[in-house]
Amino acid sequence: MIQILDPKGNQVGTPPNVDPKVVIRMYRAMVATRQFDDRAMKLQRTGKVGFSIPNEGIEAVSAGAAAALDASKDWIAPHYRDFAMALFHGVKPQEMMDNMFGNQDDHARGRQMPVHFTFTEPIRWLSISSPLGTQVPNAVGIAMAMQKRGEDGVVLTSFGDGSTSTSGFHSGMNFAGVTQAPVVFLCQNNQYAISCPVEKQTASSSFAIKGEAYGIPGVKVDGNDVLAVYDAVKKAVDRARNGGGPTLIEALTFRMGGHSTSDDPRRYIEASVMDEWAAKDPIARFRVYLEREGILHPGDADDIQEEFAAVMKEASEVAEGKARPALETIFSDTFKDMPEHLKAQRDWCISHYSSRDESVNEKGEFPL
Amino acid sequence: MIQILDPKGNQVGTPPNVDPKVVIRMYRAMVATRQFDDRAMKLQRTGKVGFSIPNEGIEAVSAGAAAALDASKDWIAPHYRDFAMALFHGVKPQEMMDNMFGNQDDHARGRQMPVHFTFTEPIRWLSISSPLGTQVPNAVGIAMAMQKRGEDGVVLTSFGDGSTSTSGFHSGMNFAGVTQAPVVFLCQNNQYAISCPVEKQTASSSFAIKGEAYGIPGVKVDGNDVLAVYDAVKKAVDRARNGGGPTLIEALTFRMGGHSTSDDPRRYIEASVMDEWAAKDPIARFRVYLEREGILHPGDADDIQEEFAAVMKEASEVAEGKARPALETIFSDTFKDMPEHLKAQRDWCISHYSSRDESVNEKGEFPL
Amino acid sequence: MTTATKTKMTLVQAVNDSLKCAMRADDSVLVLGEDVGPKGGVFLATDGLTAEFGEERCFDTPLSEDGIIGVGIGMAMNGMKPVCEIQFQDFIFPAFDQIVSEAAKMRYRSGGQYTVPMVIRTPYGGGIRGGLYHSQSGEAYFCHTPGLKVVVPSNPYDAKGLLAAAIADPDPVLFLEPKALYRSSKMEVPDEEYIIPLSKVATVIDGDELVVFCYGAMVPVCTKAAERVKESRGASIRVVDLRTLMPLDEEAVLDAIRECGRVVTVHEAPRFCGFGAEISALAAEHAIEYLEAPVKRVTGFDTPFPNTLEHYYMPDTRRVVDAIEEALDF
Amino acid sequence: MTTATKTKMTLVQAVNDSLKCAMRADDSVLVLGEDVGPKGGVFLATDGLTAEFGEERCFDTPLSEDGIIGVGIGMAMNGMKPVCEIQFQDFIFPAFDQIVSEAAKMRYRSGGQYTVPMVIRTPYGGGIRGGLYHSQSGEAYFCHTPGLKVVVPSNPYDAKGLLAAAIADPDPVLFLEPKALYRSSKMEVPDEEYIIPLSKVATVIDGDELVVFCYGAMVPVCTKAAERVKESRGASIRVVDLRTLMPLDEEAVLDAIRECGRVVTVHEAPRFCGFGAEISALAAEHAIEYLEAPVKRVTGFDTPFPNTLEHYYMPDTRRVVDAIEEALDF
Ligand SMILES: Cc1ncc(C[n+]2csc(CCOP(=O)(O)OP(=O)(O)O)c2C)c(N)n1
Ligand SMILES: Cc1ncc(C[n+]2csc(CCOP(=O)(O)OP(=O)(O)O)c2C)c(N)n1
Ligand SMILES: [Mg+2]
Ligand SMILES: [Mg+2]
Repeated sequence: MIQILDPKGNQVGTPPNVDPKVVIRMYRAMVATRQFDDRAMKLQRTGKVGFSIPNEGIEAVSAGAAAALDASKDWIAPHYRDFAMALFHGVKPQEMMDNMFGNQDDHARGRQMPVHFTFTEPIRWLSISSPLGTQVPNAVGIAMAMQKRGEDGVVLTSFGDGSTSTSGFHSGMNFAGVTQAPVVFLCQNNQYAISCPVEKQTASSSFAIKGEAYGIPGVKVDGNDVLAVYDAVKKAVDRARNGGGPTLIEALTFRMGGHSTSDDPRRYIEASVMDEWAAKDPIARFRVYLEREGILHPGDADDIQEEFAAVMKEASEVAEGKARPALETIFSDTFKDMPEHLKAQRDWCISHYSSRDESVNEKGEFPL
Repeated sequence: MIQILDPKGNQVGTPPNVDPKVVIRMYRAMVATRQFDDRAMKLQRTGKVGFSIPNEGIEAVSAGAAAALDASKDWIAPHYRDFAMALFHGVKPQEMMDNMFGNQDDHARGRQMPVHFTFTEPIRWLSISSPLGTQVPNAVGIAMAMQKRGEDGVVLTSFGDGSTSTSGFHSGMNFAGVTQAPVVFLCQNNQYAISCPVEKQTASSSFAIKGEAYGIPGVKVDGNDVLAVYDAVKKAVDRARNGGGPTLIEALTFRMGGHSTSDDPRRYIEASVMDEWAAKDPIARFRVYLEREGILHPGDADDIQEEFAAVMKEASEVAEGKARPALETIFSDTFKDMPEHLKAQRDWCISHYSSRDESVNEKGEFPL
Repeated sequence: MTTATKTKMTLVQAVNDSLKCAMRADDSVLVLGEDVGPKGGVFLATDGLTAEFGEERCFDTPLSEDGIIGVGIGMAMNGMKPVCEIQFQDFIFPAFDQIVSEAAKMRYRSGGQYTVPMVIRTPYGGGIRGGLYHSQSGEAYFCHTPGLKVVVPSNPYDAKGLLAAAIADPDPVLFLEPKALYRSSKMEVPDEEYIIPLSKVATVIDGDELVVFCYGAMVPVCTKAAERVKESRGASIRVVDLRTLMPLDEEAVLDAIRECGRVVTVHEAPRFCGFGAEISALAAEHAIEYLEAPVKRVTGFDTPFPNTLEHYYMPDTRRVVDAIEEALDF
Repeated sequence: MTTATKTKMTLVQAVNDSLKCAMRADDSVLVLGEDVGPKGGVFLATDGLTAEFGEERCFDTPLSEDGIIGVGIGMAMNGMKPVCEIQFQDFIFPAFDQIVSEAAKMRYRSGGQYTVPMVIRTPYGGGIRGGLYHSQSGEAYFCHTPGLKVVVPSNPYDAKGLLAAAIADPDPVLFLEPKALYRSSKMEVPDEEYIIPLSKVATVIDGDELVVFCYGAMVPVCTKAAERVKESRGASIRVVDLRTLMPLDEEAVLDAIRECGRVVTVHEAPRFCGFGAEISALAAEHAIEYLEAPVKRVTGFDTPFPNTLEHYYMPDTRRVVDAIEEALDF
């Protein structure tokens, strides 16, 4: 397993050659993610949003991987637990909060659950789907299109340990092996799929080794070590960009809380395991390194945290204040041009709800 | 790659310790299969049956594997190109021919295409489905049931090289790895999926290595060497029976003709490749060995071939002479008890067709 | 059953109770799926099963619906009674091939030599802010697939008895649980096992001027609508809970249509080629001379399922009331 | 088009010709699937494409429908126009999740930021002794899935023009080819590219006493039936080839129903929740006052598809004639 920083922040490998500005961006994206999480949790606890997916513990995987991409030509086909990829590339927290509330400015126009982001700018980010693993062959197709046009873009697709059991993982990896499409497969092994631990998920000796089944090289990195993740993904991206084909990277990490804001991990994870991993926090470790290297100065880390706490708070307040999407959005985007039967349903719907003297009962709580 | 007999029939490995009576049964099953094929091809060419799947070149894989099973407790969840498994265990050619004609004695009651066999006796043989790979998780489930009841049966499931790309292969292997169910996975690598060669099917270095992705040991054998196949499958069956878990076996072989009676392989396979493999015929090789060992005496091989040519001819003539299934069979077996709407449709159907003064136009040809 | 004790429980508790009764009565009943073990399922439908029956009989699986159904079929063929949970009905599609090609056709294609006595339980429908992928109602797909049975309970009592019937059934049954009703109310449910036969509708409210056909989470919506129309104009509206969609109790459906002459069908799924179309088609084919008004459908729209506006997408009492009144006033 | 040259060709040749025209006109059009390359497809629908356009543009894939559609979606999202072949419609089910969850919902869930302009071509239907798994007609599944278009040609001319329209369409289109008609007859087809707009029915025979709705392989069956009834009793039967099932030209369908007053719908798929139910439902909801007879469906039975007896399972001319006469005599 590749490691550059150990859990205490000691350097145990050679750091990648990367601009300190980028290193800071990684750190900032990780902290921003944790602050986003924190805000989302509060919103869920106060009933303002129905659901969120905590990234706590995983931030290094997403930030390190995102930093290896060139936003001008690469695509991300992400897992849902990848907020730091968006934040690293400069997606605005406001855009993400608009999705959390499903308001009129939400890119998904209030049609998706929270955390199902979609972006085209500043990097192409495949609209997240709830069914797991489906993004994997989609990512390969995106890469095949680049390959056929002779472009040098790369697609990064990520997914959880549990998602490796889906047919999407199997078909996507297999097509990529055969076509040598420029894809990097990033398995975010956080050791659980909701309550299912990895040993009930697969009997393989690692996730990286699954590449063997598809002729795709596999690499295992410490997923709580952002520099190790960056290093591994950067090498894989460079290889793919130069026609060297796909790579599977397993980033070993841990979900430091519930699967979602509705999940209680104490039902199925021992407290001692939670404690053990709390000591391996990817942000704390990175901070030690950055301060030691003088990239962060005393006080900087706290400032960054406060900065993002404020940003997320404000973004959520703004998002909360925005109107919901128009009724019309139930119908638009089903097809490019609205067919007659949908026009008729839309007209009926608008006239029904705007004329009726009785409000709509909007209760409903997400259980998971 | 495990080999006991080389293509010329020379002994290059240690033959398994197996009763000569069983050895002869393997040979007979292989010859019977080839004669069945020959008859089926004639039937298809003369328009008497619509379709068949030739086994030519593959017979050793099926016969060797079948011989490793105990019919009293094991199950077969076969590939369609596995006639020798049925014939080895004593399924009557008549039963198979009845399926080819879809007549009233067909176990599938004329509902399936030819070669979609189903048997419960003398060995449980999972009814063949056309969609590829689906039998793999089904086989694992059958084995899990045995495991839960503490029985010591084993399930042998086979499938083609192409079928390893299906989601059934992926989910079945993965569940077996996790549950350690008593299953033997047999990949009949005949190097083509219809016209698709293995290098377009997967970039993995072999099919056996795919086991790594599931924590299942993989073994590669010469699939044209019936003793090698027997040896490998027997070891895997014994291991599974003793609680040692599943094994993936890749049997390297070659389809010595078209995919089916409707396929012309010359569109996509070089003549030189066909010739090369003709020299590796599994029956010829086995015969040399058996004659050298004195298990077959001069003349025996020809007698066996004639015997089965006659058996298959007769079976096909008998099958051809049997009536088609009754109209009622369109409806029965949809559910155990026929629901009202189906009774009504059945009654309508029988009364319609028995009273109408116009016959039914029955043309229709299978293209593949 | 008269002396039997009863417990007040929610629909999801009734499902849980039914599973426990079946597992106690029959060792071959197994429960499998994602998170059904120690966690007890994301809705707690399988809560306590692993504790009571062990991991052998209630177990977590890898994240593969294709595998869950694929191995379920194998176990069912070999003497077991698997009850497979699909975490949300929206995630059944990776298993569509196993369900449609294997479970549904096994008996037919093997001439009855192999059978698949399996239950697939899954929560379906909207109302929990689940958006496109945690809200869908796919019953029409499965009703159109010969060889499957499709059952949808609408209250705790039915949930327990219908699930018992599904488990006892010799053929594959898809058991769709209305997640919006999982905890919406409690009802007295007998503690002992009992069976409500499949393919029998329940008349929730009797009436003879118009019949509303519904199932699952739409039953309370329609019941309320019928009551409101009764109050507002004294009309006698019958509400029929279909309960089993396939094989449908067509005779009961047609009797109700003939007796009432006016028909409204209500479901959450999109309208086009939805289950309501079949009811309309039965009416138009077998009872046309009794029809006194257009046969109406109150359904989800022909779009994917939205999130923020889900309650504008789903039929509600007022929409059903309007449809009833339009049909009455025709 | 008046001066254009024409060639006599079969339906499958027209498909092939349409693919060639589209690939010549637009470099982004790609063809992928099992055996579509050097073999030219098991029905030869892609014959010669790899030879003319190279392996980059017409290529064989691994044996995974999930992968074919999954990568097709990705290519479509990134500027390509993939035409995916599923070897038989019966084998589309492993890709059901990708089609229903991804292709159909991508535009909606991304607020129009990502789109899937993809075509899925696949042969469907019976009549070739294919048994349970090489004969199915799954159109109802896809018509019930918002976000997909579903097109079914019934003759070579339409096949070429409708496939061109499907390829030009900005949304995912399922193009169901009636394999029983692949080589059943030839027709003059213009050599140059032309488009037949989607969502427009074709009136094959005009008439005003009864309308028969059909599509694909049932069109010639229904045409013959209408002619026979015309001959035998002089009745004026209209035959409407629906051509696009989703989005359906509902106005044209309802006009025909209102003008004729009697309706028969014909398809090969099972009846229950089949496409015919939607036609009946439209009639019963929007044209009930025009209906003069029960709305009839002539369909496959509600069982899996048999083999030896397939011609007793599928609607044939005589069955359609009988239904027409019953409706006329009502
Ligand atoms: C096809 C499918 N099945 C089930 C689910 C329900 N579900 C949501 S998240 C999840 C676990 C995912 O585990 P993993 O891939 O390891 O990702 P993680 O949540 O650990 O990041 C499950 C089962 C789903 N979304 N899609
Ligand atoms: C799911 C599915 N897709 C496509 C097909 C059509 N088909 C039938 S056989 C075949 C090739 C199978 O190749 P392989 O698994 O290697 O078996 P072989 O025929 O070589 O024995 C294909 C694509 C099918 N039967 N099922
Ligand atoms: Mg995980
Ligand atoms: Mg093969």
